[in-house]
Amino acid sequence: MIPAAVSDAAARAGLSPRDYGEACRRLGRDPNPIEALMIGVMWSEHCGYKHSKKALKRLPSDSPRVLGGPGENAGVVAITPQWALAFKMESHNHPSAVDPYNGAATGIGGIIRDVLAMGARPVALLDSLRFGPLEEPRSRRLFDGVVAGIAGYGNAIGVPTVGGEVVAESCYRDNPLVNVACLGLVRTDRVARSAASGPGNAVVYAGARTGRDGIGGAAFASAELDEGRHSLDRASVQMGDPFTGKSLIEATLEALETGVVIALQDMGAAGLTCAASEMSARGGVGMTIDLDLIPLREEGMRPEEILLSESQERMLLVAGREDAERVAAIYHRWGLAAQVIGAVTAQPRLRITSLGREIVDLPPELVASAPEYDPPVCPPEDLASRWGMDPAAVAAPAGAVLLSLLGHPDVASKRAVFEQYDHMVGVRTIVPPGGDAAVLRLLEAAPLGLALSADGNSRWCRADPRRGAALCVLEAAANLACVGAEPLAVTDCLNFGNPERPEVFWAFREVIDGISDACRALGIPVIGGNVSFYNEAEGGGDRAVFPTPVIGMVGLVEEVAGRPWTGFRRDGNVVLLVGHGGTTLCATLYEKAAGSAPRGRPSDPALGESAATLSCIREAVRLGLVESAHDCSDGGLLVALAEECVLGRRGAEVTMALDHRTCFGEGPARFVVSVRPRHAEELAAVAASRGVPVTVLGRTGGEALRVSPPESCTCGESIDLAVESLTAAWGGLEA
Amino acid sequence: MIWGVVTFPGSNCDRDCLHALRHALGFHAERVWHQDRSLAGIDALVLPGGFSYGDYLRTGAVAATSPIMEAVREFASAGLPVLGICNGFQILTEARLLPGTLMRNAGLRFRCRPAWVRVESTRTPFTSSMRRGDLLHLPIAHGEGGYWAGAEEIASLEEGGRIAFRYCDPEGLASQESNPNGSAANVAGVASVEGNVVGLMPHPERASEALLGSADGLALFESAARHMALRAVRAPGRAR
Amino acid sequence: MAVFRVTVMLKPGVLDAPGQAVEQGLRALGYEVERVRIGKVLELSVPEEVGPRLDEICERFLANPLVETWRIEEPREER
Amino acid sequence: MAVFRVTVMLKPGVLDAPGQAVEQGLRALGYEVERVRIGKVLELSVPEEVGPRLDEICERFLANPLVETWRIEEPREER
Ligand SMILES: Nc1ncnc2c1ncn2[C@@H]1O[C@H](COP(=O)(O)OP(=O)(O)O)[C@@H](O)[C@H]1O
Ligand SMILES: [Mg+2]
Repeated sequence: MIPAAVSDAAARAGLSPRDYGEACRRLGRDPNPIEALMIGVMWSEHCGYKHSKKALKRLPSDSPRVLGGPGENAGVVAITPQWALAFKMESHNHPSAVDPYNGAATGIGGIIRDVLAMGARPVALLDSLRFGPLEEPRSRRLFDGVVAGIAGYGNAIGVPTVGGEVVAESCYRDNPLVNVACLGLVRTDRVARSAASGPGNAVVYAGARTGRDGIGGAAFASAELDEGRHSLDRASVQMGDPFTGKSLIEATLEALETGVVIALQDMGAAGLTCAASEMSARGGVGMTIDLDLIPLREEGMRPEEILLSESQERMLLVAGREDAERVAAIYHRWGLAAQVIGAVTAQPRLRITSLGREIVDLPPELVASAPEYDPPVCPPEDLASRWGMDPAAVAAPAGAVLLSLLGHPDVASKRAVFEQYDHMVGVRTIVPPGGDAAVLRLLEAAPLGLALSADGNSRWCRADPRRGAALCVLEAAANLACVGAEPLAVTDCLNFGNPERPEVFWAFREVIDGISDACRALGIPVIGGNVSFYNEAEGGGDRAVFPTPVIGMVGLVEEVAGRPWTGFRRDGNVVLLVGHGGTTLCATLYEKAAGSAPRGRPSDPALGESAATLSCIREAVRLGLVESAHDCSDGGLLVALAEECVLGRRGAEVTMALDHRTCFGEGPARFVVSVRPRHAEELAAVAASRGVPVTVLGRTGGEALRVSPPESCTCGESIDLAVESLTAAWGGLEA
Repeated sequence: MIWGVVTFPGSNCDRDCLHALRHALGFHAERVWHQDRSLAGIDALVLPGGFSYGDYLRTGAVAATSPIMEAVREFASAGLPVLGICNGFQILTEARLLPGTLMRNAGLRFRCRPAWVRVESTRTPFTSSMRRGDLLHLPIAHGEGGYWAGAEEIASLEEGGRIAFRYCDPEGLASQESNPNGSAANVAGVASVEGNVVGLMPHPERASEALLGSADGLALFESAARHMALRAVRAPGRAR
Repeated sequence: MAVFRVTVMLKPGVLDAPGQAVEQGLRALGYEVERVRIGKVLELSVPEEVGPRLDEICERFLANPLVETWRIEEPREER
Repeated sequence: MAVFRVTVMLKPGVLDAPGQAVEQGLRALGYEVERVRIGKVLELSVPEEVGPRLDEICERFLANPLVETWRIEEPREER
């Protein structure tokens, strides 16, 4: 029996009685109410990774290039001996569901500052978005609001949004997913850290002033502490200010340039509490902080409000006593607040004073390391029967199916979205959004470039989370291969339902294993990411989102000039299919478009063969053999062919079987490429040396996509569709 | 000659302009801070794009109150070239150094895409090396780029050769469809009475290398450089 | 038709970044100012009988109830 | 300190695209509406003596006289 007083105290702090007991045990006493709130917020799933921490350790995270992996604010990977990239993805699902504009905008702000915290200049963003069916007004409103929020913040702060995804699926109706990633660049000898060190050093607050932002959203439902006074005035959502965010980037990079900043971190979720405890814990030191020195936006803020405020655009820094003023002056010049608020101490205690009274005295380690759970796992009962199902069948001829898939929101042009994003600012964008991966040039290491892609496919993961997750990694790598990029690193966002349900946690573990399988096979480290649980509406069960891992991948392009692009480039080129065959109609877009839930299992990722195919494409691109390349993803081979026609504004004459599985089946690492006739043989040789099958499909040219079955086969009716009609079908999605 | 590029809080194309001027064109270019009060030593000035002061109140309105803008005013009245790009254009109209104003795009959405513009006047330093009717492929990226001026004002701008650029289609026709933002008379850029102050919504600095998809933007900066060189020859005493 | 005036302001505690920028501009121009808050005003010409539904309209569409408050003013006659 | 309220509206002849969008949105939601115009409202807490200069402030900064008109409302006492 838990005494009522204890469970009350636990509930006030948003902790389970068990966690509260754990906190008391570790502390050797009961925390006071403010301390309990701090622990409660830091031990929330969002900040504490209680359910996921152990499982995440299974992900492969090392590679000789990795300069900083999971655990830091963003992963860091060397590109050249002088330059490194920082890369991180994060979810902002719940805030975006509540307030799509502000939720998405602050998601962008937060991920930018995670990358900034590594000392990196943010140079690109990706946004991976999932909503319910877009014909439904509510989903539409969320979609419009989220895109506007990303545009509103990203455009103003001057970081280009160069890629992403938009997926519509009914499981996201009540739980839209907004995952955003940021890429930054930093000199290898200037990678910043978050570990505080050096007793006596100053703790510096910098950026926007602290207001009562987002406090209602944090773990404390403190009717008692709050006396109900502010609740009406107070916004429970955070509002971002990209203008301040931009100045914060410039000032922080300038401050880091002086070389006197010892450590820094964004004040994001759980605000000052999180930054101070994590920075101290990582450095094995303590801090004293005087709340009376915090720059405030509002009068009469209580200590716990200051400690837990999620006001945006703030950083916490550590610098030498005598350097602190210099650092502060840089922020002041940019019109930002900056103030020494405390000092680093050798003793690992976080001691916080307010009005001259000590109100908090906690070991940072305790606050920063939530308990780790080992939740039970159990595969869903119906798994075997689902796997035994045949795919849904559609009666229509292939041509009609093609047109309907091209118009499906998951496939249709995303121009209306990415034109709302400034994808060019920074003069780095060489391959803009609209094809497969985006390519940014490295001004600091010409002619090198970086390719970026964000990919998820929850239909596959719903059917078979392990295979599905591996296939998502392969898809990201395939998008990179289309521009000849060698993968350098993965960051991921794992979006799931309630982890306390054994099927959910089973799927979570399977997804981690699937990502690990594929990343090991391809030799790509997972350098960071984010977990979002509880994406399920009241009632749970089938109200949860499908298991949705989203893979952000960055790769190295050796020479940014002369990349192939997605569209057919000229008439008379040879069109080839490169890759191993294994496709299925199970759990495909074809099935989804037919209104069916995912049935059966997706294709085997065939990691060895897929890796060979990816390497073949990269090599062919590198050798300059390829004029256009596009991977077969949603909708399979025929959709890929049609997209190359649309984007290249020219037709093609193709011979292939026209049964639905050949046309629309999905499988790993398959590419439609077009090459000059004189290069066809060389490409075949590159493929042969890796044991990768190549099939000649036909030739580019004409004003229509004409597909006829080989003479030997009587499967399906020929297709003859004008590029104009394909374009009309594909151009549909208006944001 | 020395170019200056002004950084206001919230400017986000200042580095891109410096990059184009220094690396694509090989010019000497310096940063100018919004709180500076002098432009001594600068021969030609760029007000870059971005969201100065978050575009709050009206685009460019708060930046137009910056200390540097007094110096810009003097610089302009000395006949030296000033180019406002995107937010820089908005700042110049707010400072009333250029006529008209820029309104929300007619479609109410931010638009980032390549556009075609036609050179309408060669009276400005930034177009003096071009020919009327030349077409430039320049990207746009703005949410408030709809040029607005009263009908009489537009007519008088036209008369005075002060419409510098118009949006057009790839054939050079200033059609309704090629107008990306509802600008009056397809105006993409205008000039001051003397012609030395020019503002435009498209981004020449983003079209400064073939690798970026177009190098047409270079012509504006090269033209101004040539103009300054000629000016130095004609009036050596006034060269700076 | 009646013309209703709806004023939408940020809730008191909410960050008003535009207001801050205007304060800065005013000071740069040499005016003394303590604080500026910015909101929206909408003039709606609607049939008289829409009046009672305006609150619902604000809540659903014209304002963001999470961060904004609104005030509906008595209708004037259409000029 | 006194709180002045300044309302800034687009001049009648100037296209009010945001206003039109709101009209459309309202109709899509099934409300009858003839016309919507959107403007800004600024609440300025300034010393009493700034009052007489407010018109000049609007002209110089708070409004764009080319396309906007403004109205200054009587000060209220600072709460
Ligand atoms: N939300 C978005 N933001 C930016 N770009 C997007 C977004 N959604 C899709 N895109 C871009 O549109 C193109 C097509 O997207 P998608 O169909 O998901 O490609 P793929 O199947 O190759 O992964 C890509 O260039 C992608 O980056
Ligand atoms: Mg692709």
